[in-house]
Amino acid sequence: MSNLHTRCLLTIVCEALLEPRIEADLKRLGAPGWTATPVRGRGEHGDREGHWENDGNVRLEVVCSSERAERIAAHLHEHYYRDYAIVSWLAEVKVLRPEKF
Amino acid sequence: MSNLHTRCLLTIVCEALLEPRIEADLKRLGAPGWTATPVRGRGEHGDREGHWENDGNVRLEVVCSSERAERIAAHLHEHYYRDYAIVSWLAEVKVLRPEKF
Amino acid sequence: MSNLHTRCLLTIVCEALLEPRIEADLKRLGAPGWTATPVRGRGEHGDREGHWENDGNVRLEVVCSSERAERIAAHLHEHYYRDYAIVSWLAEVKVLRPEKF
Amino acid sequence: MAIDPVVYFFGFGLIAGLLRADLRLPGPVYDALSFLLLLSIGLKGGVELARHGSIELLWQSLAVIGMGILLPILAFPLLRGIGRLGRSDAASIAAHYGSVSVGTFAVAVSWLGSRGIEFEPYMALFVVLLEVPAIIVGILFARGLQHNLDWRDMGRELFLGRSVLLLGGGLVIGALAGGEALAPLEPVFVDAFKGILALFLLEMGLIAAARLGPLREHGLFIVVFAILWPLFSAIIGLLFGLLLGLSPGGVTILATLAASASYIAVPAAMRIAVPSANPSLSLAASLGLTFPFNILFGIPLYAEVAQRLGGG
Amino acid sequence: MAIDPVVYFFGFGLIAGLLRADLRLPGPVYDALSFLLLLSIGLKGGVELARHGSIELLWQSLAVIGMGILLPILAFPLLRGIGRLGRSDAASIAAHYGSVSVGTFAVAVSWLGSRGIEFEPYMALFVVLLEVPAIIVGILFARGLQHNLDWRDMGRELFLGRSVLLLGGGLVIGALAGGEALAPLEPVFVDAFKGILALFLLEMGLIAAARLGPLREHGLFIVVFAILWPLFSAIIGLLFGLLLGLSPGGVTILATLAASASYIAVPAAMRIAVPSANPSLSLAASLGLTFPFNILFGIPLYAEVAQRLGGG
Amino acid sequence: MAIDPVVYFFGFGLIAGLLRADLRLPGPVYDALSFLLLLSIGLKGGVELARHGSIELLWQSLAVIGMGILLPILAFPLLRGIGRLGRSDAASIAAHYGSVSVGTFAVAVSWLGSRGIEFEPYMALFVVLLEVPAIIVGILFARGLQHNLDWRDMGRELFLGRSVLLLGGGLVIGALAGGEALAPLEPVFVDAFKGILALFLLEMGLIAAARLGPLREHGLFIVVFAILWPLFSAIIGLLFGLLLGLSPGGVTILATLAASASYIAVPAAMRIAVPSANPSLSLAASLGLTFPFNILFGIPLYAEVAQRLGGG
Ligand SMILES: Nc1ncnc2c1ncn2[C@@H]1O[C@H](COP(=O)(O)O)[C@@H](O)[C@H]1O
Ligand SMILES: Nc1ncnc2c1ncn2[C@@H]1O[C@H](COP(=O)(O)O)[C@@H](O)[C@H]1O
Ligand SMILES: Nc1ncnc2c1ncn2[C@@H]1O[C@H](COP(=O)(O)O)[C@@H](O)[C@H]1O
Ligand code: NA
Ligand code: NA
Ligand code: NA
Repeated sequence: MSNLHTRCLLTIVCEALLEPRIEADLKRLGAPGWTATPVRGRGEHGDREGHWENDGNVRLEVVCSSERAERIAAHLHEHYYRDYAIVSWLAEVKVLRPEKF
Repeated sequence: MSNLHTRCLLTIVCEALLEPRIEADLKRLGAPGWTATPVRGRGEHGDREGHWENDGNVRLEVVCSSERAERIAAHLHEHYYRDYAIVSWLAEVKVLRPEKF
Repeated sequence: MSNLHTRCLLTIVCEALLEPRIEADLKRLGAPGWTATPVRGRGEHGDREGHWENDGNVRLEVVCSSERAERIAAHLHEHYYRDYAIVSWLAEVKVLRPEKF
Repeated sequence: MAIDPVVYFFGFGLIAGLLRADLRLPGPVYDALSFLLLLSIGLKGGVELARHGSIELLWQSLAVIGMGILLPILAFPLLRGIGRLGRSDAASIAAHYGSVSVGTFAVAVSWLGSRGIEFEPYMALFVVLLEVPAIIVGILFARGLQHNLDWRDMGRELFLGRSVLLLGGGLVIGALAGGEALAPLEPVFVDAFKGILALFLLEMGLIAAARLGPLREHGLFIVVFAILWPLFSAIIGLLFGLLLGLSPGGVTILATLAASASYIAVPAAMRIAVPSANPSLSLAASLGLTFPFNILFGIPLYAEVAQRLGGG
Repeated sequence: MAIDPVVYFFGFGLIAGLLRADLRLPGPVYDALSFLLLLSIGLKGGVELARHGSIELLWQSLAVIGMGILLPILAFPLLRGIGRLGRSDAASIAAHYGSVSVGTFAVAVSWLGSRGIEFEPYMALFVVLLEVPAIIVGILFARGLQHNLDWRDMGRELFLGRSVLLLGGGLVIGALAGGEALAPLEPVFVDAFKGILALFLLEMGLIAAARLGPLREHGLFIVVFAILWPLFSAIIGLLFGLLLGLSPGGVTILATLAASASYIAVPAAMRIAVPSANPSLSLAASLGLTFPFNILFGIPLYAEVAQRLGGG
Repeated sequence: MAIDPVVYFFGFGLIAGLLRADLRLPGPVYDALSFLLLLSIGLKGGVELARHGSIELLWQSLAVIGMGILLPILAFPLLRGIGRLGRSDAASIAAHYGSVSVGTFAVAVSWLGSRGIEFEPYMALFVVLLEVPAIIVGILFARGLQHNLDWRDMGRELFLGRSVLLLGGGLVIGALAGGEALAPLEPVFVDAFKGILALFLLEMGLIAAARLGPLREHGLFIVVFAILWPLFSAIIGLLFGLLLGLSPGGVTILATLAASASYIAVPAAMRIAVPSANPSLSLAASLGLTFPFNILFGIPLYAEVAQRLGGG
């Protein structure tokens, strides 16, 4: 389809406790929207099973321009990567409504 | 690996209420399968926190040929984008079993 | 951004019952971590609605090198594809910390 | 007499919500609470229905359905004319206010119960009967007799919806089994009722608080409507109650039902049948204002008037 | 006497399910209900076990385990020979029907209780004992004594499974603590039992309805088997009950256990140990047909026969 | 007298967890249990507060807050000096142990109740008062009076946290409504309390078991601290209780509160305010060791001493 436009999908997985703070960051950094999913996981910080209070992760997805996505990723890197259980990755996606993202 | 085949991953995030209708559409439009996740989110239509009746979103993922994915995306655009909280995006993926998707 | 590194995102969707076994496989095959989400879905094996005991699916995401991802995918293909409800796909992603994945 | 304690729970939720405190119970728990409330109300109503059912009830039922048709017909022109709302929004709000809120009904029952005021015990039947008619009227207002609406599908949606089905199923089981056979189930469906209602209201307080924000965007008319309309429709409910020869308690409940606005079944139905209506507008009114208003002020008021007029 | 009201809830769920109405409780709530049922049954059994336990019980237990081994051994050749099923499917179904359904047990207990029919109160022990043997027999039928099955892993899966552990843990706690000390816990574990069972059965009705569809694909044999086998295995249960000198109530329960088919523990175990068996086939039979059949018709029938034969 | 049966549930969970059996209730159910426990404790405390509240209580409250400040001040140098822990970890652990565990409090209440030992019924107030002070002290130890911590935000976090709010809201509702008006809510908030506590402890057993693993990595000091510190802080609690003229039951509870370590509110607050502290270290100690220790051995011990010293 010719009317597909390239954007960037930024996926963040972090401890659930961080969600309000990172969502505030997303807002401030101009993310046009996001989708959040409660998830479990395993990584350097061990098992995060989510069976009780704050013991789980959340997965945040943001579709936006790649500049913005990289700026957000860099911000997360600077503020959270040292002390918190958090990973993120970027991927190229296509959308129909370029003005929305 | 030489036996990887290119397909398209269509991700749809929409208000939970639409799920049965969009799944019926997916079936009709020949999606070979899909995966659904209850999610929360934020966008133009405000916070969709999913704390009570129909107040959440659902995330549907379909792996299929890119023609089919684009046809489905166009169908959604036509029928739901005006009135409902819904976004979608497409991405390139690789699969092992081309006949399945 | 120049400091982005290419990695592979392997997504697996399988019946929930398999989760412990596949996670053990992931560990053995050297996955640096993973994220798990309870999901529902539909495919060849019919509806998997997750309303009761073991009747749902789980979605596992692993970010790692593409060689490792392909090795894991091949392992799953060999051991589970015949008898179980399971699909998987691979996608290219970018990460900031190459040493972590 | 003091405030019904379940109302304190609502107030607690409302305050916590306004302070943006996170007291939310997880979605599945909210679902279980509302599931239990609906089923409990149905069961109790069904037991009483089997005990007290009579031919008179048939006429009463028809009259109540008539009220459910009348209310949105009265509200729609008001919303269009004075409120200057678009066709879809006016139709949707009319449907919300013509239908009923089961939560409000439960608080009214609890309120009367804690004061020892008697009422016709089969009123749960009226709740079921009032759910759907206003939705149909609302859809007709919005779309006329268009042929592109799949009424068969819509009918399924309406009559097989969660609240109609749980109330209805409870009524049938209650009537079939009878009170004696159901006695061993009472710890869950009867004794626990008020505690469950308290938890449910705590949650509803949090949800209502979140709905007060959007209200500001929608202008003054909707705020005034959300408070004055219940007072007006309560009078209609009172009149119907008196005409049907209900006891003062029964009149109070019918007035409360008339004054209450749906915030669960109708929003879902409207979203599908009238997608161009703004769901946040109608929900802000019904849940952010009318629900708290009825619970905190409406019910005592309607009861006062009903008892003065000496229904029955 | 009338139908046990919990059965109405099952019927309600079944009808709602066939109408494709969405009455599903969220997964976590379903899990909590079944968790509570298992623990409650275990606790109650444990209290009684400590009170009535005797050396005789040891022999009874061994006999019951024997029954759990015998039933799949009888079912397997039937499924292979007459049913013409593949090795894996026959073995899997034999395991399902050799094991037991805790939900069916709970309904039998409720049924006897509401009729005031006494039974040996430690029957919960037999439920635990019957869960696992048939699974092992089934795995052996499917795989022989192959060495590539990790029996240590499988053992963990079997004996540390949710239902064995909750029933077993409940039995131990009940026996250790005794009835008096557990009295303050009764509102949750005893008084609420029937209400929780009703909610659970409502859900099981919905789930059973969803399993009736696939049944059509699997042909007539499995339908006939799912109805006739319980009648046959109930007779075996009756005979064991009589031989063990149980009361008519106890005989009824043992017959019900024999007639019941697992739909939780066994499907999970078979999926891991015998992956080539079709899980939808065995579940359609055990959950779509045998469970409703036992609940609606089987239990009253077994009780009738048990009382005629005057067990005890 | 025998062990309180709720403790068996904890033991059951602990053993199941060590065997890696999957008995976990889903997250939402765990949340609902802890929600109910907090609210129930608050409500009951509030009713008693309104009944027994006096000016004396004000002084007692101030003294209790003082204890909440004193405990982390005593613990911090110990953790730094003998334990050789980093500043952040020492501060975080001091905050955990200076604050309280509501679960431990509930077990103490249950323990005294099942023995018929009286205690000041408004102790729930002290739980709320002890939650926050130690957290503030801990943050100050970790960060000094740095200006880059947003104290306004932190205050919200602390005083609008789930447990403070549910306990506090319960206290207020209980006091406003009074025991009589709340009677219809008792099946859920009072009668069910011990059953819900049992289920909660079963889960806590599983969670505690999962925390015992990491403990090994953290060395001997933390193990010793997690056992000996409670004994020491219990003495401080005892002394405060005696000075405040509490009854032996009340002294027992204050000692238990002093000996208990937070595993819910404090971890969350520390994660935000002192992110460099290792959350698994403090949780392994408070949840993996101190919680079981207090429940299994501490409470009976503190009660014994309190009764010997004949508080009151
Ligand atoms: N390689 C990975 N692929 C996917 N998810 C990961 C990966 N590594 C970590 N995660 C997720 O990120 C969370 C935090 O990671 P960590 O900081 O490594 O403990 C984990 O609990 C997982 O949910
Ligand atoms: N930029 C975005 N990235 C990811 N998800 C989004 C984005 N915008 C919207 N969404 C999701 O789509 C839903 C509907 O979006 P909207 O129609 O913009 O309100 C939101 O509730 C989010 O879950
Ligand atoms: N084309 C697809 N796209 C996305 N998810 C799929 C697709 N096909 C199957 N799935 C998921 O994988 C599970 C197993 O697939 P199957 O083995 O085809 O039944 C399904 O229940 C879905 O959750
Ligand atoms: Na109304
Ligand atoms: Na059986
Ligand atoms: Na303490």
